[in-house]
Amino acid sequence: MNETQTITFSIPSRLELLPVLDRLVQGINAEMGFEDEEADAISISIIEAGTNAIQHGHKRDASKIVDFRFDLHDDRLEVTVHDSGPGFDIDAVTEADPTLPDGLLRCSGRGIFIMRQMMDRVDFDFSRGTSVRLLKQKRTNGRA
Amino acid sequence: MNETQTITFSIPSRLELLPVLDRLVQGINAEMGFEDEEADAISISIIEAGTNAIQHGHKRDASKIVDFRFDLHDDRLEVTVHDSGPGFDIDAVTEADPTLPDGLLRCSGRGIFIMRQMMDRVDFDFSRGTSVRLLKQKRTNGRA
Amino acid sequence: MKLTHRIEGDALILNLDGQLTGGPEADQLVTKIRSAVESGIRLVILDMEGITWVNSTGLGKLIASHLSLRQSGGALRFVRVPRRIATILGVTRLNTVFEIYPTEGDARRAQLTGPPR
Amino acid sequence: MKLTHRIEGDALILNLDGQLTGGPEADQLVTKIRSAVESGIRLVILDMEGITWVNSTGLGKLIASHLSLRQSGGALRFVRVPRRIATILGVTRLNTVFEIYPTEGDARRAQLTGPPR
Ligand SMILES: Nc1ncnc2c1ncn2[C@@H]1O[C@H](COP(=O)(O)OP(=O)(O)O)[C@@H](O)[C@H]1O
Ligand SMILES: Nc1ncnc2c1ncn2[C@@H]1O[C@H](COP(=O)(O)OP(=O)(O)O)[C@@H](O)[C@H]1O
Repeated sequence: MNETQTITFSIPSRLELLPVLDRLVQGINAEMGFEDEEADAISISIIEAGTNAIQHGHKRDASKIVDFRFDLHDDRLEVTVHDSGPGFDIDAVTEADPTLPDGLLRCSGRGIFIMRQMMDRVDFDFSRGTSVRLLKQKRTNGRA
Repeated sequence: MNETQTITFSIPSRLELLPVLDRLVQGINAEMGFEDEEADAISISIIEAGTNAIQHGHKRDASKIVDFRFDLHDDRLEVTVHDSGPGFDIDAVTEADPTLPDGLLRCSGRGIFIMRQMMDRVDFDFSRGTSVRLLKQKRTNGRA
Repeated sequence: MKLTHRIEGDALILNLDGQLTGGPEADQLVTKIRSAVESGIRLVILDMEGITWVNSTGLGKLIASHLSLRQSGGALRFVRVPRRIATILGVTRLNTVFEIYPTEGDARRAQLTGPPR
Repeated sequence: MKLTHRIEGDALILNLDGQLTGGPEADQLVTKIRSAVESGIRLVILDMEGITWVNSTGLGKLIASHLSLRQSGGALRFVRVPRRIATILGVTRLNTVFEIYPTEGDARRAQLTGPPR
């Protein structure tokens, strides 16, 4: 492929639909040539973002729709996950490192940390609901 | 699930993206509880409809988008595949049965036949581009 | 689709992997079979195990390949056909014209006398 | 997620299948473990082979289960952890607190003296 291809996907806010998202992402990973750990990292991160949109953004209200946008570039995958919820204070979340001894066994607060560990870039935009933008670069040996 | 859930999906008109659609449909089949031959029938038919939208509807012009809409009902799956192409004469297509001896080895003209064989219902709507609506009922032993 | 091939005796064996659609890779299959026919090959065996799906355009390519071998007195034989592909061959009744065998050995042993009973 | 269980000697063995998310099935896991603890069970083995993925909410449920066993002097042990789950346990460093063994046999043989070295 020589130009960006955009795939869009939307689901009602139900955690039970996350496995459908997972399958879709597997297909996109295969099409992009992402494999093994990289493919896992992408799947896991997108599912975390989808979980947050459903759980925190929409409080599991199935009448609200979560939108996914996948931009397949030659050298990278960009994914935007959008919910229409109230947003939140990202700086407060960022301060709490769940791998420090006193955070390690907390039962929540790990999703955004996981995304940041696994993706090359994670940005938030609260201008119109919450949008999380995830970016994964292809390793250069993938293409000449 | 107790009410209809609608999932939407859109791709640029590239045959290379059909495997991504295939994975998505696998996920939807799993969520709906469609298995084995039934799941195959649904996947095959949706891919045929997607192929036609890309090849005939959009002449593989990647700037044109094919839209898929999946309505997951308790008792059935309804799928609509939409392209913005010029439409075609469905009655002319319907006349040619590709399983009759002189049609059996024609190299084309099998897609719509396959959909009709494999789904419970196939409707066309040419009011705004081409929309193909595919319906598959769940067997009643699937749910009480 | 990925296509690997080997020649064994008088047969060309093609291993297919992935999707058989109407894309350029499917044309590659038709071309490969045509040039094998030109170089005197009469038996082509398609190992379908790695094929995840075929659409109707891909079926058209298989028909074209089948016909080009038939016209030269040869045969195209399918082996290790996955369930999903078998389903589509059944619905289109192409299973009544294509020669389908369980294994490569079966396909090689059968005479070049037309489809199996 | 599907959950099947069996009791063997002093251990409860749970087989998980599917996705471990924050849904009601995950709560079912926590409840099952709590009631096992109340009935005197000290060792719970989670066979993860059939788990296709876990999200962070599911991790929270695993942590809750781990803590409830710890508080009663018992242990939650993970066996046959798929690559994708191992990756997420590594990134979150939960692999430094969870007790992870290759097989059920290994998990049963280990003493109830805390995590493996
Ligand atoms: N899409 C969202 N909408 C509203 N709040 C969110 C969203 N995503 C995350 N948050 C807030 O950020 C916090 C941290 O999120 P996260 O790191 O994913 O952990 P967890 O989901 O386990 O709490 C959440 O508890 C929630 O308050
Ligand atoms: N979405 C579409 N837009 C325009 N024409 C279409 C579309 N779908 C089908 N057709 C027309 O109907 C014919 C038969 O389609 P089909 O049965 O799928 O077989 P094939 O695609 O192999 O020709 C096509 O050749 C084409 O002319």
